[in-house]
Amino acid sequence: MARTVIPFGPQHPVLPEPIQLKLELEDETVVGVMPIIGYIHRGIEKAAELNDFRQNVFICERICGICSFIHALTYCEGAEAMTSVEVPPRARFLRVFWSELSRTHSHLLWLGLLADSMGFESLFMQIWRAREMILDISEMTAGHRIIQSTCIIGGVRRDIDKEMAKEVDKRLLAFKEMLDSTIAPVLLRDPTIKRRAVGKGMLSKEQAELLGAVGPTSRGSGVAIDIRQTGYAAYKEVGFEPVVETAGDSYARTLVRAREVYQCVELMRKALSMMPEGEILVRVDGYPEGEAMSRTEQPRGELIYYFRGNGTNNLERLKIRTPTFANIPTLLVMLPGCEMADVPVITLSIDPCIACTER
Amino acid sequence: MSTGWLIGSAVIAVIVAPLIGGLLRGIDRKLTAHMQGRIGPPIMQPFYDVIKLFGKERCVAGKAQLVFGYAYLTLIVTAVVFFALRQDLLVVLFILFLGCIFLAIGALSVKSPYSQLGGHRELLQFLAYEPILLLAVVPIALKLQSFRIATIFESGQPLLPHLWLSFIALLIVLAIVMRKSPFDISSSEHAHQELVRGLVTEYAGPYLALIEIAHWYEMVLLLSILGLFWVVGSLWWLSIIIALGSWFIILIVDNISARLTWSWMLRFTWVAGISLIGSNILFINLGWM
Amino acid sequence: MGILSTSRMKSPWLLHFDCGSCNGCDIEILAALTPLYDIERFGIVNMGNPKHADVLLVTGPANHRNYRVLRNLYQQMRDPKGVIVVGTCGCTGGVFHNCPNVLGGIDKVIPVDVYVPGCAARPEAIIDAVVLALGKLKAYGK
Amino acid sequence: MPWMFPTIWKNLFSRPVTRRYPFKDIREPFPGYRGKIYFDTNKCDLCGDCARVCPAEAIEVDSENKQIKYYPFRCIYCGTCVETCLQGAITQDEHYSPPNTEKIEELYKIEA
Ligand code: SF4
Ligand code: SF4
Ligand code: SF4
Ligand code: SF4
Ligand code: SF4
Ligand code: SF4
Ligand code: SF4
Repeated sequence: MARTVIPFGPQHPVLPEPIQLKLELEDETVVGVMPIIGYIHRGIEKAAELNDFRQNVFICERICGICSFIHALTYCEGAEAMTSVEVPPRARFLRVFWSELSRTHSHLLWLGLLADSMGFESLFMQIWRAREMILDISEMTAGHRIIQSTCIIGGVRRDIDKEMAKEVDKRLLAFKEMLDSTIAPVLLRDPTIKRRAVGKGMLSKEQAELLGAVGPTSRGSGVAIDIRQTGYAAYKEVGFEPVVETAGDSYARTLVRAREVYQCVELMRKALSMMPEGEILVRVDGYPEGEAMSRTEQPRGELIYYFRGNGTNNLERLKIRTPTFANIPTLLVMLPGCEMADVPVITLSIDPCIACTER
Repeated sequence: MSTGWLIGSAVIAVIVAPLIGGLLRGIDRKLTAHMQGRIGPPIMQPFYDVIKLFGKERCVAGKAQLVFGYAYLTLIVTAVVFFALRQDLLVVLFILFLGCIFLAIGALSVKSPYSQLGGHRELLQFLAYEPILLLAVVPIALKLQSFRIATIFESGQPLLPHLWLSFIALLIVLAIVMRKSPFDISSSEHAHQELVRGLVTEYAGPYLALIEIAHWYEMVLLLSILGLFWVVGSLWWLSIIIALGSWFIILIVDNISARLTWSWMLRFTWVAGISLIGSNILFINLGWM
Repeated sequence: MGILSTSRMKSPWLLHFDCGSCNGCDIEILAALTPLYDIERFGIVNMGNPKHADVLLVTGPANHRNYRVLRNLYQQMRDPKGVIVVGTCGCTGGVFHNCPNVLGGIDKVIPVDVYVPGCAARPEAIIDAVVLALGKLKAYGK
Repeated sequence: MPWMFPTIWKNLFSRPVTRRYPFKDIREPFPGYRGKIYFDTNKCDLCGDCARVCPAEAIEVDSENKQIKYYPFRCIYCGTCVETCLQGAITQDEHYSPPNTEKIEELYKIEA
């Protein structure tokens, strides 16, 4: 067969988000990839200059619904730095809790989509069934399944009392039990999954560093970088070790995420048990002035917000750099030379998220 | 058996086969849903789908594709008729192959790259299972000295004890024809695949319904061939159980495995299929089976 | 009720298009397919192909780049067809109402049959909306 | 392959976990779910704070005609207005706002 160009997207069931990949194929081997973007651009950075800086929390949180809480957190951390607000300790621990809750549901979502892209429907269903347990916790603690909307400048909007913490703990244990019994064994051992993922989409440690990959994509190649190590929110007190795999293929990236789910559960339980008593929200007087940066670890990697304020209600500039933006170049290394059938798996393995990349 | 009776059974087969096929698809979806912890659609769902498709607005990508689509359906029905008339098994299979090739050519006749790749894959898939299917009937002939289905009915002894290796090879073929994991490479049942139901992307509305019905015929035909491995006069229900049992095994395998790539599929079906059937033939010749 | 309209009610195939949403509503649509909500109970299947679909589920506000894709998809769908907008931002622009690249609600581009408010809309609300949209499919041709 | 088998086999013979919405097994939202917004026309003093803080511009306070217009299809159900209103005139229900075939708006005539 001659060279064909397949438009992959912008509407395609394997990629829930609209991005177009123009795949150049020779027979079924991919020889070139050209991502075409912009389908989801809303102009949020500009909108953030038009709105009151407190309202921006709600926009930032809807840059993307999957790690929505972490976007809000990153925004708030920066805005708090600019307005010199000290967040009460209890709020910092609660922020860790909801961050990890987002991460858990994001990783599960991704593991499910991966199974689905491999045509493993029953595993997809089981993973999403387990994910509902996490969403229930989200609804119970934050009042919504997806958009937690609990983080605002100066602290958090909702508290988790003792009784609810106990209930959450119980649900987390049940969730872990379900992971152990039905999902982890399949992900770790199933030969068909391994056949589809092992050795596919290789990214060496050097390439990962050179291309500036972040998050699980880099950790799957043995680069032990996790922004949570900088100790924002209460991560310093809670403490953790980044999850690293060294193989550098799609399977290694899968394992990183699968192991991080366990890590998240531990972090959530720790955050709830170590949480001190006290205030959860302080008043914010004053307006953003000067410049600030804030960095957090999203499920997909490092998220950076840059702020510039001029002492008024509105920000002068808000710039967001998202993990997928840093990870897309790695696709250009991974895809050429692979089979058409492996394209979805490899593309998914960096967990591309267009919503926040294009904002 | 009288000719009149045979013709009657052929007519019944043509009418009943799609009903059975559709019903099996419905049960298939229900069982799959239950295995995944869901309720799933009603058992009559495939019929609703097909009737609805007939009520959709017509649209064709190309006249040629339509012709190929109709040819596919007609040939599959012919194969079913020949089977019901208890003709030569080889003839039935060749008509079936011809039908499948028309389906692939139909997909290749439109410009859409998805359809093209889907057609291409269908041909590859075809390459994977057709030789196995053909070879699998050879041991039958070796055993009975004839390819005629009527002979199998007359022989009065079950084939399965002698031919269980070929039977396993046929199970692989069945999985491919039912487009189940790990072999659903050209048109996955649940569209979540890189080709978006590649093979049938360009068929829409009533035409998609016809293709669906042809699939039902095809599945029932294959199940009947599997059933042939146990036809003993009074124990005829055992052959139905065997066919349904095989069908159930395929369902289970579908739910516990991921889709594999076509290159792997080709290798697997050839190596496994040929070695299974080859050893079967060998054993027959050695008089062990 | 004829057998055809019964079948239409029983077999709405979905096409999902993310028109610049934040993923919040998209994952709720996916969640509606999974065991706890299982909209396949109603014969609903998520088709990846506009030519096969009966109901278009759109999330997110239309923007200057993707509205053409949206219109194309809508035109490729065969009658009878329905459109459901899931989520506040697809209904009116919601929180993105003043973003410079946002056109506003989906109804500025294609006709919409059912609006689902909520940010993100719950799977229950999505089920309700499909039930409402079926009304239109049922009335087709009468 | 074999590692998925116990799960599907167990599922096959147990009751599906599906919540049979809208027929039965309807699960009520958890307390504190951020649902529909209601205004108390007796308490409101038309100060307009809620409209100012709303990130989606879903509230219009018209102090001249003494009315509040609320757009459920613009609202993102964040609950900020509820927290802001000093009179406690806004409440948030635990049930989501229902889908509709047209984008209705709600008009509240303020009595005070
Ligand atoms: S950032 Fe987006 S909205 Fe702003 S000018 Fe550029 S394209 Fe337009
Ligand atoms: S932000 Fe832009 S200008 Fe600055 S280093 Fe990066 S690419 Fe260069
Ligand atoms: S990284 Fe992905 S999931 Fe997270 S906010 Fe961005 S688009 Fe959403
Ligand atoms: S910064 Fe680069 S990407 Fe952005 S508008 Fe300028 S040239 Fe284009
Ligand atoms: S309605 Fe809200 S949750 Fe849904 S896509 Fe829009 S912003 Fe995201
Ligand atoms: S509802 Fe409350 S905040 Fe809004 S105008 Fe009335 S009193 Fe003011
Ligand atoms: S809940 Fe939020 S979006 Fe809705 S009216 Fe209140 S402030 Fe506005």
